[in-house]
Amino acid sequence: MAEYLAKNLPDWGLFNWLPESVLHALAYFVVALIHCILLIQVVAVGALVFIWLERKVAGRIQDRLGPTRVGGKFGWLQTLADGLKLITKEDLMPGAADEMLFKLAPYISFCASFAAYIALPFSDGWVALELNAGVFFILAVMGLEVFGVILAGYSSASKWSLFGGMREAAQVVSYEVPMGLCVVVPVLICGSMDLVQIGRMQQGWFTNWLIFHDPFTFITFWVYFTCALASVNRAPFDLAEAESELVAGFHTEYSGLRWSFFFMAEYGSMFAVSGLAAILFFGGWNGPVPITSILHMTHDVHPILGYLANFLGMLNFVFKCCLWVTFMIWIRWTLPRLRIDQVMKTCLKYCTPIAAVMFAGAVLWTYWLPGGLPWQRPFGNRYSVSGTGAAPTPSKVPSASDLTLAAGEEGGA
Amino acid sequence: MEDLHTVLPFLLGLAWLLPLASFTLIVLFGPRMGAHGVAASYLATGAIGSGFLLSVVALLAWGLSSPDRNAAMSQPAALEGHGEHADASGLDQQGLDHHGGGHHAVTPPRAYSGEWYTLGRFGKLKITIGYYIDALTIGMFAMVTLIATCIHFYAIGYMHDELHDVTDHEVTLSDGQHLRRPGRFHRFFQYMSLFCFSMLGLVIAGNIAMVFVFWELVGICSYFLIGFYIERKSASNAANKAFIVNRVGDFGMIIGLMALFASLGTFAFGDGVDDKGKPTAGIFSQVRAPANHYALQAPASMVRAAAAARVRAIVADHFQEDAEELDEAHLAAPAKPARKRPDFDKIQAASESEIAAEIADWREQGYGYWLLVIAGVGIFCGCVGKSAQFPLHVWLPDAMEGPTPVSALVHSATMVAAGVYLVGRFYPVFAPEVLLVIAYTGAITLLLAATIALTATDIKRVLAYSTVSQLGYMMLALGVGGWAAGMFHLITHAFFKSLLFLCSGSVIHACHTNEMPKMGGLLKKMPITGYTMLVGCLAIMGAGVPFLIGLSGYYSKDSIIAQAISFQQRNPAHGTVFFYAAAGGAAMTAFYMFRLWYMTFLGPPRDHHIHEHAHESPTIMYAPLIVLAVFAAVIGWPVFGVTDLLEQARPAGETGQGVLLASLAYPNEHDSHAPNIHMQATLYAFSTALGGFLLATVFYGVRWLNPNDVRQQFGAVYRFLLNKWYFDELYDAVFVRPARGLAKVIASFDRLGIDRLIDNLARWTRGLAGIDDLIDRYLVDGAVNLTAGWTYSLGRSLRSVQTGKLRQYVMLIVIGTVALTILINFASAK
Amino acid sequence: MNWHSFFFLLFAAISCGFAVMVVLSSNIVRMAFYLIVSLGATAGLFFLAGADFVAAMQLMIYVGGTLVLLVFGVMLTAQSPFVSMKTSGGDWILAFLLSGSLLAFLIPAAFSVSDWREGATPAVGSVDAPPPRNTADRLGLGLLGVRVDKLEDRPAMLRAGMAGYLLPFEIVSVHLLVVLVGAAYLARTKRRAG
Amino acid sequence: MDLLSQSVGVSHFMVVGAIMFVSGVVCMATKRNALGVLMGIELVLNGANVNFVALSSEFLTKDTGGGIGLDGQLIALFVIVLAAAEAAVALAIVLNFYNNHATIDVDRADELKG
Repeated sequence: MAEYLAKNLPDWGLFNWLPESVLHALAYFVVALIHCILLIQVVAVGALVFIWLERKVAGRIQDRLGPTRVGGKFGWLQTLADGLKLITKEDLMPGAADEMLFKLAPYISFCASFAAYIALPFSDGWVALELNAGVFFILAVMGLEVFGVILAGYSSASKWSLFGGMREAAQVVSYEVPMGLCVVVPVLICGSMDLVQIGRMQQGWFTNWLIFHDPFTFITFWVYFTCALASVNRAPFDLAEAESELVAGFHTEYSGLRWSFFFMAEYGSMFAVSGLAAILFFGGWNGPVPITSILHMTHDVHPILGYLANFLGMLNFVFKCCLWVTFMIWIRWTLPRLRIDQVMKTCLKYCTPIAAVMFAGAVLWTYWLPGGLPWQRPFGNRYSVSGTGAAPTPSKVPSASDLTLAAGEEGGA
Repeated sequence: MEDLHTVLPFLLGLAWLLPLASFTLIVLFGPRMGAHGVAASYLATGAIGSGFLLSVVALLAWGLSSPDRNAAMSQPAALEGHGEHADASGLDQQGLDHHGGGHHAVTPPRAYSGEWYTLGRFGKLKITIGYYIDALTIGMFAMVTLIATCIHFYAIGYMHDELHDVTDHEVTLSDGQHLRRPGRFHRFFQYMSLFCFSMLGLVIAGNIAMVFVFWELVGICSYFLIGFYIERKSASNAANKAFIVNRVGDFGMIIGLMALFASLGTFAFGDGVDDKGKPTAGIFSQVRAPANHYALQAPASMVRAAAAARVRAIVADHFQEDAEELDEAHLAAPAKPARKRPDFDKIQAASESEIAAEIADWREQGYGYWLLVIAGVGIFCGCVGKSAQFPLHVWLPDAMEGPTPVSALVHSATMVAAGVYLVGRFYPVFAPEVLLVIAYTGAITLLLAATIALTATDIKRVLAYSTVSQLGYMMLALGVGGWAAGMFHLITHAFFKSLLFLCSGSVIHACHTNEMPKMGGLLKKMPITGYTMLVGCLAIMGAGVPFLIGLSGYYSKDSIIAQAISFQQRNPAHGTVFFYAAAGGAAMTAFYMFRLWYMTFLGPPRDHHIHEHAHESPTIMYAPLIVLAVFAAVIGWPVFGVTDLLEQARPAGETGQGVLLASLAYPNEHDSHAPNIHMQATLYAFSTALGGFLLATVFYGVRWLNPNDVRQQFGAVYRFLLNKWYFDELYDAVFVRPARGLAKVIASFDRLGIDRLIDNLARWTRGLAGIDDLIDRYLVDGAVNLTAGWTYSLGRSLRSVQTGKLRQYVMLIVIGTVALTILINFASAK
Repeated sequence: MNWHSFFFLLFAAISCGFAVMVVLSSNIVRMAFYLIVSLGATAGLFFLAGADFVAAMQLMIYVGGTLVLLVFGVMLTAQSPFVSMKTSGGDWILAFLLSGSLLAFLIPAAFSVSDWREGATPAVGSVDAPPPRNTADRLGLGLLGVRVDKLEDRPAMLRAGMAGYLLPFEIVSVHLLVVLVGAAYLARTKRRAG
Repeated sequence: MDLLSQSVGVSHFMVVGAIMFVSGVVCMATKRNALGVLMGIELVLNGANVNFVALSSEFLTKDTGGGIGLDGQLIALFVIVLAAAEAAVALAIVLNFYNNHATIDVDRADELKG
């Protein structure tokens, strides 16, 4: 797309007065801008929808109606109204606060959860930046989110906030371990960390989804989901904002827009981890039935068809994400909150060992059943490393093109 | 039953190894077997009992298998050629033979020999675990296992004191207390098992080396068992005595063994095949070659070994000839190069052929015969030691220190009989002269022991001496050519003598004393023991209705005396001695046995205290008595065919003429079955026995005469006999004292000479060490300390640099880096 | 105008600037924050250098793990006396002298090699991005002992036994485990009786 | 605009690395707070890492051999991992020190001075 613009901008003629290099730069800039806008509105709109959804679900679970008035029957404009209210609210700051950090903290966590979207493919190839270490990138930037919380906790010069921040820090750092282990399992099976490729490898019927690849991945998913809950500190792991003990945890002192940013960050990262789950375990944008490939909706038949297929894929993906987000909301209003030591125990005594065992199990499974189960397509890029320990034959020197080729072969069922 | 030669070794080998297994188990887990190791006895008894069953099966197998010719020479990998040859010789031998039933003498006995396992091969020497099974082996197996089983049962009852802690009243410690020690029940049975294993191994042994090994094993077992009450000085002394005396005999045996091996190059009895499948002749078939109609003659190798000087001479002049013709060749044609070195192959061939030609008339000149005699005498020495013959008989009476079951099994029935058995086994190898030696030894022993037994008062010693004299009987029988007679007596004697010992054991068990003068009138108290012992006495004295029927002793003793008579007819000079010895021995046997019985069971109780406490033994003890009594009574009856069984094992060939003593001629044993000889033998035996019996009755039974008067009258003789002919004193004076004196001298030399030297050496070494120590302390340590001191001062001076300020260290690091960079730059600039 | 250089300058400025600010600031918490930013920017530099796996690692382990730990520690010990501890001016001057001299040696050294001055990316006005390289796979293979970038460097004979970074990898993993255990031991709360 | 137009080379990265390194050194040398020293160490390590990565990159050198190849990145990985370990231990030590001495001033940790 960027190349396309860069090629065609000059021809449009209204920027001819600019030097070529500037034009190229401009092209890239425009493309980047487009991507950012798209993603931001995904996050923002997502936040709006999910907050509304949460309130409705909470209401139903507690046998209430939830918001009903604003914006028609279902109160679907409720969140928007709240947002307007928040914007107009006065923005308070404690006197003893560390001003810079206090102001910075919300944006840090928002940026972190937003940056996760950069590498998150919404459909085949519909990704802002296709990183070949995408999985790790997403984990990494979402790990950064905790800084916002911690700094907020510290800088607002309040014991409650500090405790909240500390808990968050401890919790997130310790939960990154099992989460990383869980994420490694699909990566191991696919032999790639490129989310786009992982998605492509699960093309075809839903039996190709990694969660159904073998028992270990199945269990791994649930461990991953638990850890994800903890790392986005949703209930029952929301120790950082335990309103029963610490008034509101790390954002006790926050109000107005900054406060809302924290929430956007939270819902954004919920969506992000769900998306990661969808891609790693649920075939990403591939529906349970390969409609697009059955109908031959591919680029080489007609570009429009290709875009249509991608659009369908995106719908798939978003649907899956929403499913898991809803699931999180449901859990939040169902389970009681854990104590901090229980949280730690869950991480260190249960999640980590189980994840480790699953990892070993998956290794053995792929070792003994390289082709997967009979009805599955073989996964992964296998390099022909000759037994003498010598390097692969130069033709198989892994390069991105090479890999995509391999994935494509396996993908074309 | 064609494959007897696979069945028998299996059965007997199993019977042989079972006791070993039980021994091992008891050694490992003995004390933990049941309460105080009581289960050990069941294990041992079970092992030997099943051994008995196995050997009975073997016996039946043997009996049922018709003695056909193919089995006759059935060495493993049946050497057809050899076998047929044997047949041929056997057949024409029959043609020549004119004694009735003489074909026993010429057909080689059925024997199955082979090897189980080869222990090692050192050049020509090949040590194997092999078997040589013939009728004799099987008979011995049955006898030994049966008696051993009975005695095991008996011992379970007899040794029950050992189940708990024992207070040994015969051992007084320094503090005047009696010794208290834990019971050794399981150990007793462990020794018994080991003994059974060794004894059976000795019987089944297939080569003389193996015989020797098990010979020593039974020796050590008897050592252990005699010294079972090791705390008693007398017991340990007796054990040592038995062991040492046996060594004397074994020394002779080793000589004989080596003589045989050195000249014949094999240990094996029977023929076999070597690794290349070539048939190898065993000792027997070498000494009595089938080609030679199984007549005794010195084998070629023996002759050659004896005539080494002649052989050397022959080879020498062959070399001479070779050298001469070499010179001639050189003179004849100096031009063409003659061969430099003598042609060894030619020489060897020539000399071999000449020697082969010579061998025959060397044998005529008597070469090698001496070797044969030496071998025979040497092996007989071993037998003398083991079965307590005349010069070495002293250990057996003392061996009675052991528990009575041991005396019954080891020192009457089996082990001491092993000597006789070996003589019987080696019978083919013995030259007439050797047999004469054996006969004389037997005769002397017979009389000697019998006379001593007349006066002994210790019930077990009486039996011991009677054992010795009975063994003398057997030796005598063998010596006068009565192979079957000797073996027969060996078997019968085993039964009734073990019976007698067990009875005496139960008496001792009841009275807690060995002294007959303290007993008497026990027949009421312990009838079963009494009557079974009566059976034993009758059996040993050879009671029976002449020409009709009798107890087992009747048959065996008759055949011995008959053989003596037939020997006397051939050569009166020696014969008379042997005949009178046999007859007198028979009389004395009857006398002392009944003296024993009367003094023990009849008459008024001499010691009332003992008489009160006397009681019949428990069932487990008197049941074996009954069994043995039955066997002792009937085993001799022809229907059981013990003699026929033995006849099947009779060595082939005549004993023949003496060579060194030309006058010495041995009759065929079957001559003694001639009616006239047999009749007078029976009469003699019966009358002598009867005489002895009546005399004993007169003295001790009805007590018309008082033995004390006789004692007064022949005081000197009595004392002489009472002190056992002063043999112990004699040996003490002749061997022990001088040995001790020599030891003293050597010890003093040791102390004065060698110890001094060593002390001085030590002193010098110590001085040297002192100097070293100085060097060490001042030179080495000094240097080390100096270094340490320097290091220390350096450290002190550097201490102040360690300020413990982290940031200062960082600065220093940076400074160092910068300085290094500068230096490197300048260095590279140049 | 060249985005590559532009982003390099951007990230370089951020990382260096914040590194310097770490030095200059005296408030320990701020220092931690500046450090985070600086290291994040370094990760960006790694992306630019084409080592995106390393970059992701930097973000995940370093920024996400190590620095969180650090901040954690800061907060545990962040009491008013320790939040800002002044250092004597003499130390400052000395340190700056030394480090200045060090810098004065390092910078010329950086430019001393001519090959290093110019990058491989074509200069002004190129639109084609550098060829996408899958560093993750190559690193993985490298850790397993297959050096896809130096296939032909070694003779085949040596290639056979080539274990690459497998052993160091294992050693490091064990070392990590030991460190975790040891840290847990050191930092455990001492339960004093009474 | 020269820097913008000219393509970036290893040297530029190295300058960044050098600056980070030196500031890390200064940090170590001047901070009295133990955690400050720790941060200095992190900075130093990162300076080194920058150099490694730069040298292992294909884009930054003219010779297409790509400098030291993957070794740089691998070593950088190891450095990162070990830095994590080092941070964990150092933090534990600091906390212990804080528990025992109620301070984290490195200048006070000189009980073992000569």
